[in-house]
Amino acid sequence: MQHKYAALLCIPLILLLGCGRGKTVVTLAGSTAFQPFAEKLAEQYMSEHPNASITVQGGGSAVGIQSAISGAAQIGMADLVILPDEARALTPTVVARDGIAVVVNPSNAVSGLTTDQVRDIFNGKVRNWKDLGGADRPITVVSREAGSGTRSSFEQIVTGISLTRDALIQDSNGTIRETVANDANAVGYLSHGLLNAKIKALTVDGEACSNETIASGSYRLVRPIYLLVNGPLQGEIKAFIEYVLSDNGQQTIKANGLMPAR
Amino acid sequence: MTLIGEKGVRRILLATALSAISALLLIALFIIKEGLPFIFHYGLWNFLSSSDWEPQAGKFGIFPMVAASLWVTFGAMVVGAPLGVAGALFLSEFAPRPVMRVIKPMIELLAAIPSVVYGFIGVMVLAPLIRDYLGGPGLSVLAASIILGIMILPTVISISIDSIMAVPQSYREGSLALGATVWQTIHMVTIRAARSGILASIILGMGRAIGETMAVIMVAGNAVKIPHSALESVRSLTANIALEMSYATGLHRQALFATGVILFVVIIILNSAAMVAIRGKAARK
Amino acid sequence: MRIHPRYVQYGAVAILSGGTLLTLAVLVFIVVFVLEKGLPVLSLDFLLSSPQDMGRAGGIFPTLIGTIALPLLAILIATPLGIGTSIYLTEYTRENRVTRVIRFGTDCLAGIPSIIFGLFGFIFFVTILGMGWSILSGGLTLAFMILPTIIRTSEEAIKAVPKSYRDVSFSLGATRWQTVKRVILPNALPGILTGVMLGIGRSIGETAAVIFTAGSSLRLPTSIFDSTRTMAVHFYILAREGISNENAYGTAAALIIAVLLVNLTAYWLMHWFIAKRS
Amino acid sequence: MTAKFDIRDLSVSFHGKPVIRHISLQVAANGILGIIGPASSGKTTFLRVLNRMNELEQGSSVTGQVLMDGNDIYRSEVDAVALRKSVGMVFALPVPLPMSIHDNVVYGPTLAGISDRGRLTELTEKSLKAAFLWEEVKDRLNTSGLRLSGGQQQRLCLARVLAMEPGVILLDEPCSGLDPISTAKIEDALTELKRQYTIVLVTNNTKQAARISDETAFFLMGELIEMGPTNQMFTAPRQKRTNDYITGRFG
Repeated sequence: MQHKYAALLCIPLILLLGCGRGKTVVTLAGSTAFQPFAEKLAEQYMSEHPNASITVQGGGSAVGIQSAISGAAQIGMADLVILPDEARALTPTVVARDGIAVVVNPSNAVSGLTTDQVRDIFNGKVRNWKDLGGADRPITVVSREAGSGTRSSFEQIVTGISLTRDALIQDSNGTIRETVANDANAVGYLSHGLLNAKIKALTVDGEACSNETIASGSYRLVRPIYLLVNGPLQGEIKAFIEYVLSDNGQQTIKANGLMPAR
Repeated sequence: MTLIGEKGVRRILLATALSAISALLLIALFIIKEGLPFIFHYGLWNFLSSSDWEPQAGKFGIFPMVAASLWVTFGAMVVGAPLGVAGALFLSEFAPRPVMRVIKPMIELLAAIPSVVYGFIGVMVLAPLIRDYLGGPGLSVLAASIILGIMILPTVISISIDSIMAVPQSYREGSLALGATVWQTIHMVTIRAARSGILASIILGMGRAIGETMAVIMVAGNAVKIPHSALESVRSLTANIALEMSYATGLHRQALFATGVILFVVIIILNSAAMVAIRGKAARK
Repeated sequence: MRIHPRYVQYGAVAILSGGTLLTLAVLVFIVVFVLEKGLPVLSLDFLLSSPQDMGRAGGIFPTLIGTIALPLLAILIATPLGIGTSIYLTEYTRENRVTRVIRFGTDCLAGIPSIIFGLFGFIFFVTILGMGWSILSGGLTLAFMILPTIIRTSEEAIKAVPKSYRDVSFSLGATRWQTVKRVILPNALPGILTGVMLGIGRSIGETAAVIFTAGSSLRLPTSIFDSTRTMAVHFYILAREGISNENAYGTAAALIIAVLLVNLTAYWLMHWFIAKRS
Repeated sequence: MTAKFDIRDLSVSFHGKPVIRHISLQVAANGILGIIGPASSGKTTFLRVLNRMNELEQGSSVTGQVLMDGNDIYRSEVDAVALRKSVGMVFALPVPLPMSIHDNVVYGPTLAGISDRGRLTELTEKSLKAAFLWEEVKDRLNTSGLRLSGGQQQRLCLARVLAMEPGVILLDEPCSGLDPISTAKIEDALTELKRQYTIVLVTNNTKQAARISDETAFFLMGELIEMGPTNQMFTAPRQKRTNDYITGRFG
């Protein structure tokens, strides 16, 4: 109790003096697709290096790039197929690759699509599941927001997509998953690492989305994940990135559903 | 206070009184600084009137979002304002005092439930109901209006009760003594006397509705289009910013800040209109 | 034909009570829905242990600290400013251009969406002032956000103090400040407290502005320069990303109970204060 | 008798609308001046001029001179707050502040910086006795002032003024809401008090003025119609309008 009061009294003092920032911490920010992996990796890294302090923030790839440039974070996380011009000043390291799965509700009878069918669905040309061999129900298209790394990767690989105006928009892989899991008519796409029993991944051109097909290159929807650092790699930052690329780190990435970079 | 003196107190209070306006100016400055260059670059009319929002293709039209924000806010007012004012009147004028004393703080409590909880219940309970019984994707104008309408209830009820209770008892007694029924007294005397407080509560509620972000993202579905029915999915201005800010860079990011500028202007216009309404009514009294 | 006033009244009462019941039913439903799913998860252990696996397992202790620290800081900053403003507006000045500008500014600030506060806080506190994602950035942003609520409710409360009290106080040789301190503030206190409570409520429940300014780190903050995650943000992330609905409901239930306790305490304090005075 | 107040050519207006026009009169020390007149004849405004309470209203302006003990209280260097400490006021409706009886009485003295408990206790007793209230409340000084009856409340208000030990007491229709017994108690108190204080009593009850005031002034439409010793005013008024008012033809 005494301590709490003391701490309360200190607040204005700290405000006045503007001091009190403790040891330097390494902050990662950016891609929501990689955030869970980064948190796990940070946890493991800190248990091996008790003096290190690593914080992980989400925010999305753009926030990752911007925070790395401005210094708000030491490491930016981005999952874009093509990095934007602003990111040119940053040192990129590919730490993982990620498959993008096309998913529907488990109650849906459809189990596979061709790339052309995927394109037609997301363009709003095919509007009913019965045209694809399913029940007579309208298709609810669910997509990511403009600027999302997953969406731009998806659209760049499928090509020719001009998203239908009727598409619901969700702002993370997890929310896509929840929306599809809650709506029997929905179709969406998300990071391969986040597949679970609440949703069903469709085959694309006959290839299932799995570790093997992604590794072998037979599954087409795959994009890289970058860690971005302003300036050369050094100190704690370098050590952490090396840890991510080490066998241990890559094993963690693999065990949780992403494909290792090496 | 003898140390500081009456003049010093006045100066300190003036300084605090300027805090709100300086906060506003600071916020306006930074949002406008980030957003205005885009509006000049893209053209205000293009930005406002175009229905094409395809940031990757360099098309930034926010007309659907402006329409969506207005529709959803209007819907929330239709749901929330009558219920809230009715609740406040019933609790303050008809319910026994002890009952009101228990219920009012409970309702205020509900203002503190995070909007994301309301949003989540909207997704889990309301959207499936709408999808199954009325059709459409469920995540829709209707769902957003109902959830927002519920969210503003505590604000509307609590502040309305306060202003109704502040009406001197003698007004009511004066009216009742002239042979008016309780209801006539309420709608001819009490409501009139408490009008500015009730209006203020509705305006605060409206502010909350138009500015709500997370709950709307969760239940409105965020499709970029002008809705033709209440069952269709829409994206509000706030949702547009929050959804895309995380991945936006360059011109796209500026366009989102410009969306913020527009939101800012819409809110200032709404506020001014509301203030004129209040003042007009007060002047007629 | 004119309907007898008595029947009009019956109709009015029926509509009003129906509306009230509907309102209460909806609000009760929400609370019961959350508590029913959340209470089984909730335990002292859940509150006081650290989360594991991003909150999929373990407790919510760091978010509990975040949920206390952020609103507390916001209230400590916003309450003096808010009460000062309302005193200035009601007692120290007459209606003129300055008060109209201040009032207009306050109303506009009240209408600004939390997402804009979030954007602003991110640019100004986090980036330009270099505070990073921290309790300090978040608290300052929230303070800006709840300031108008406190100003408005305090102003209403102060206006409701009878003019005759002021007359008496002045006639007994009180200065303005003495009148404010000895007569107006004590009488306006319950109303002001309502405003502060609404402010606490709003800052506890805020998500958008907090994510952008205080971040969403799940680690236990050790100073106000550390990033933190509030229970509301934790709930959002758990529920939306489908990490753990169970723990999400547990967090929401904890949040509702926390709010209940805060309100009850304030209510009790207020009554104690009133009882002491009379 | 010397003059406590010397008012010369006083005019008051609110937002340019005149409320008091060119009034000149003198208020004798240690006596009761009764001011009578119909509603909105400027009586209350006149009273509020004497302790500068009118300044608290928006848009008021005062011309002319108000000398108290020979000094103009409207000169800029005169502190209105200090002035009000020596010119106490009792309002038409009893307004106990929402605090205990004791705290009500010592409100003025503590504002003036008196904090010695013994002194405050002594002041409380003395003032309550002077207001003829002590016997009724001496056992419950810590209960809220709001719990007293209307007449008791008004005497509490009087005691509150007396506790400041002012030179002048202004009373604005202090008995308008009270029953005859309460009124009588207040009148008794005032009759006692005039030995020490200068009292200005605004009343719409002409009989009350006749009973207790030494001099009486008749206001009408913001003008002073007539002023003189009470006996003469009520038996042989010089003006017809005064006579009409006193005998109840209008007002």
